Amino acid sequence: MKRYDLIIVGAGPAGLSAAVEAARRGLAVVVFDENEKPGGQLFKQIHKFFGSKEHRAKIRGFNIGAQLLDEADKAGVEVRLNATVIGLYQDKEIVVKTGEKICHYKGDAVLIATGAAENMVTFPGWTLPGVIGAGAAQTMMNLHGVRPGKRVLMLGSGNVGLVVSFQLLQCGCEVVALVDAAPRVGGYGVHASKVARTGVPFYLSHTIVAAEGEECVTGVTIAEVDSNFAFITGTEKHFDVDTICLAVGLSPMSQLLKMAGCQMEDNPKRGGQTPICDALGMTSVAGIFAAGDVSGIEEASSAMIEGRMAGIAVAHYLGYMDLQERDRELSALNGALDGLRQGMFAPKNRGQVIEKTEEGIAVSASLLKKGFVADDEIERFPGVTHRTGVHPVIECTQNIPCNPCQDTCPKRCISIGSNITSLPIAVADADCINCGMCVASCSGQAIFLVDEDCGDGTATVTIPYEFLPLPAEGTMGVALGRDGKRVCEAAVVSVKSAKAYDKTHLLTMRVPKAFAMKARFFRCEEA
Amino acid sequence: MGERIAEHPILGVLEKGETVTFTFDGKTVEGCAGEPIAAALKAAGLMVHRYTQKEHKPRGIFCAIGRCTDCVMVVDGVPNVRTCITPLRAGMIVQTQYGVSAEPFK
Amino acid sequence: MSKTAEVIVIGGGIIGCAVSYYLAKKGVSVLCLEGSDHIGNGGSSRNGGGVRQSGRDPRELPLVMYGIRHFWKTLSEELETDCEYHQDGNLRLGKTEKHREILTGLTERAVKVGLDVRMIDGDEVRRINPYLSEEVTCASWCPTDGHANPLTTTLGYYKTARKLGARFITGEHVVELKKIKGVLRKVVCASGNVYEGETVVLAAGYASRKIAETVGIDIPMQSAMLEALVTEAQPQMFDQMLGTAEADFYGHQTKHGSFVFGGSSGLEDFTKDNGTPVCYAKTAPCICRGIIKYFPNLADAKIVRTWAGWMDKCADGVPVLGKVGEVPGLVLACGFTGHGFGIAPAAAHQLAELITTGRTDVDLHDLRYDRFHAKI
Amino acid sequence: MNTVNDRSRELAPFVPSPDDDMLICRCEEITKGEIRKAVHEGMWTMTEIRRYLRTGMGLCQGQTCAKLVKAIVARELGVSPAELEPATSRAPMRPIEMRIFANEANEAKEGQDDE
Repeated sequence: MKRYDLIIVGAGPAGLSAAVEAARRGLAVVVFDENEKPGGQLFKQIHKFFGSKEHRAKIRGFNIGAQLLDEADKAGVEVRLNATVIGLYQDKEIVVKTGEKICHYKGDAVLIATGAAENMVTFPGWTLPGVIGAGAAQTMMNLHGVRPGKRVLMLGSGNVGLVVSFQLLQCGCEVVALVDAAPRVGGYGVHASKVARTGVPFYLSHTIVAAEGEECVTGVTIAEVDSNFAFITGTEKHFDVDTICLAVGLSPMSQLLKMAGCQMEDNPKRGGQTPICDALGMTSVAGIFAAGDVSGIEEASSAMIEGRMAGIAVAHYLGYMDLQERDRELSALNGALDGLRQGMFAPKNRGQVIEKTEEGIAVSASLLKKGFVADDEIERFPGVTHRTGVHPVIECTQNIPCNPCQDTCPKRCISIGSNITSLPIAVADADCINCGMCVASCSGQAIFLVDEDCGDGTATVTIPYEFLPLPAEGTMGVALGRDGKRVCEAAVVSVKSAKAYDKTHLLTMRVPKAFAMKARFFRCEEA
Repeated sequence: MGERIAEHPILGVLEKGETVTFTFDGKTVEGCAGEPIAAALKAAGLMVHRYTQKEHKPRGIFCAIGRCTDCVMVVDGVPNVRTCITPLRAGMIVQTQYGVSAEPFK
Repeated sequence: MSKTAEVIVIGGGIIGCAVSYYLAKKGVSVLCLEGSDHIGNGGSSRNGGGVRQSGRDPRELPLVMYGIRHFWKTLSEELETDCEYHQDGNLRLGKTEKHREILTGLTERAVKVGLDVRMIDGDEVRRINPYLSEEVTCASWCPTDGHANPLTTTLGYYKTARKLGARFITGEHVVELKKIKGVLRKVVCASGNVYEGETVVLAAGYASRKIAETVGIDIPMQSAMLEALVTEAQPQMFDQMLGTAEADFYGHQTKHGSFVFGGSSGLEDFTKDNGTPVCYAKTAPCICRGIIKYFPNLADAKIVRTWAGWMDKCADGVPVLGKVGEVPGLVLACGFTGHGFGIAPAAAHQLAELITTGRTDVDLHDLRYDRFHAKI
Repeated sequence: MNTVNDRSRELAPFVPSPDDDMLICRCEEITKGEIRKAVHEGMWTMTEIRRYLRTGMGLCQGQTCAKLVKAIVARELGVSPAELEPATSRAPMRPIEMRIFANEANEAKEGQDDE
């Protein structure tokens, strides 16, 4: 039987990262993935990632996927696609379907990095064609180039629901509402804000009463729920939609581990059925490891680090690395992982209501309830200051592990400090040169360059813009506020595109100066 | 093919396979070679892939990654083919699945 | 809660559940202890669902024939559960001269006991089941055989017994039997719980051997791991139960439309496990090759699930049933050797009769514990 | 680890619910009401529910409904879903054609892609 040092199941962020680390240390590594393309969900992620440099921050997910593949290739990893793992049997034997046959392989070590599967929620009509998972929407639009629908209602305000809503908008779908039964937006506020400012209404404490349609979805009714998630009669709202998108969380896809006899536990903090692992990611079955979402739902950034740690742990387990080297490497990676697990959205804070930032500033109530920071709340955050001339306005109001804005500004106008989750501060005495790098590098699209008073009664606001068609200079339209509602007329004065901006265009609009701190999006339409 | 994204602000123009034809319930439909059958059907505006065995209810794409098996159809005579992960080839015969066959319910 | 009952049943498989049911129906207080967390978690939920008389040893044939006559046809109604019983015959298939000899011998012996079974040739086999390949050259045909759903039947017995007041405790792993003043009375569990009854029915599959050992009874059996698999639902094809001369392949199409097939890789007696019965990587492919030889047009059908189960393989291939003289109060019901499902209603019913009246309708003499002797 | 579980423990009485006709297992078309009723008939583990009703036994093998079924059963039993062990995971992880499952490639040769 063909034997490898390390067999990895799943060519997503965790699996590929582990493969690279292990192969670089001389292990014979194979990665099996059932999909036609490697990268797991990375290739469906078209937004820029959070974190810092070591987490590949501000790089778009699919580009990270390409980087990982390239690294895997250079390290000599064998990546087998369209290779469906049928089972993980005793003695670390796996059976893989490739093409018209099955093959048996054994690994001295096996790493399961199969990721997660989407959770579902039921309501009358949930089986109708047109009700789809958020992952399905991403797959259709970002991999296959087909719009999932024309008019979409999104259920779920976690990061997946928010990110996919934005992606739907980017590919030309209309998102009629973003709905969540929870009383607060679950995902990053910056993700919510970039959706809200385009005009998508948020309905928190609401959920779906029923999907309508005989053969497929033609409409949906939502209603408000009380604290026991019971519908409040009289609050029903109806939308004509052809698609209902469900983004109600993920569960580890851990069936292979269970089949192999690994001890499992149902851990709500990890998102469901996960293997009980030691500090190195080894399960109760010697030589079987787990990394990434399969061992606990987190972001792809953490999965990549977990994968690297698993690769190193396996290299040591199989004698390709000594203990000191392993511990040195692991300690560095632990630091990186720890960085990602800080802040309001850290796994340890899951399910908790956080009312104040680390700096002691009250979190925006409007952000949690409606998806945007209200005009009268924004001023209290340290990234929002007023100066003459063009300066960055950083509307980053929650402690999340992310700092590219600090690194990217050549003039040190933005400071986060050594604590990666601190809110960015607009540095008072720094000189902004209007280069736009902060706007383009903010993964949350939360930085704007504002000249509050151009001297002629107008102001200019530069916003990140990732939609088509790209308005030309001189285009007249309307400026939308953070809430997505019309603020004033606006004229596009410049559109900057640069390789360094990585597909984020910088659209500068001129608005009456009274609206400098209100106008945050541009819509091309007759004023 | 109004459902297709001609140009994407981030992804640009997607590279797709050549345009091929196949039949869906006897009608000729166009799609791109190599894309999932389900993507081609979606681009052509088709929603219902099958009707269930017990309740005869319509189903379509749900997970789009081969897990939920809701999108199965009869393809070239074989029932229960997961159309969301089965690449389209020219000349495929794709049929709505009723229960476990292409035979409509009486 | 009380830890005493007139009868303590050890083993919550189909035998234990059915004994509990028939006893509870007679108003006897019953307490059934299942070692695993699930009712019917052993062979009862892992077998191929055959409800078959043909191919059996003449010693157990009268009992299973009694069961077909008296219980199976009305079982769904009685248990308020769809047991999916089909009585559409059993084809026991042969491909070689050796197979024909085996089948002819089985058939002749069964006919002597009064079973309606006969040898047929390949053409007649294909008239009954047109999907079978030309490789099949003969078969024994028993029209009163059939199949049922072992999962719902087992849980149906449990459900109805429970409704009649039988008490079931799962996760209660029996470690010891204890005599009090020469009579079996106590059942000791790993949890520390001790149960007491006037009669103890031991129906714990292969685990019965270790439990019986604690009162000095040794049942000559070994465990062997068998595997089976199920396909996706297919259009309706046939209703017969199928087996082979060498019992290395069996199966049927279920009401659901899926096919359940079991088969042998030849390594069953030597398999290992990790605490639960686990599939071998090589067995399911072997079963698939077997199926395709018999049914070439099932080659495209997809397998959705495979599983393994231990059978309690008795030294002479038939179960050990009835009271044990050396240990008053002990009733054995184990060693079913992989064909305990079809016979379960009859075996359980007769044991309930034995416990309550001291008599049985079917003579169980040939199945008693003291039948085992050295060969010379 | 097995847990001693007395199946004669009284559950709260079965009360029909307006959403009992909600489909839970998409493949096998099993409703919430059927699942709830099965619990009251004594099916207290995910494994028993699955064997009794076929939830999670369809083409997708419970990948869609497992968590939903678990929540319903837990609620009926008055326990937390985390206390219920999911049903066993079994190969194949994805449906596989018999002719392919039967076709084991020759392992003796190096370069396992050969035929």
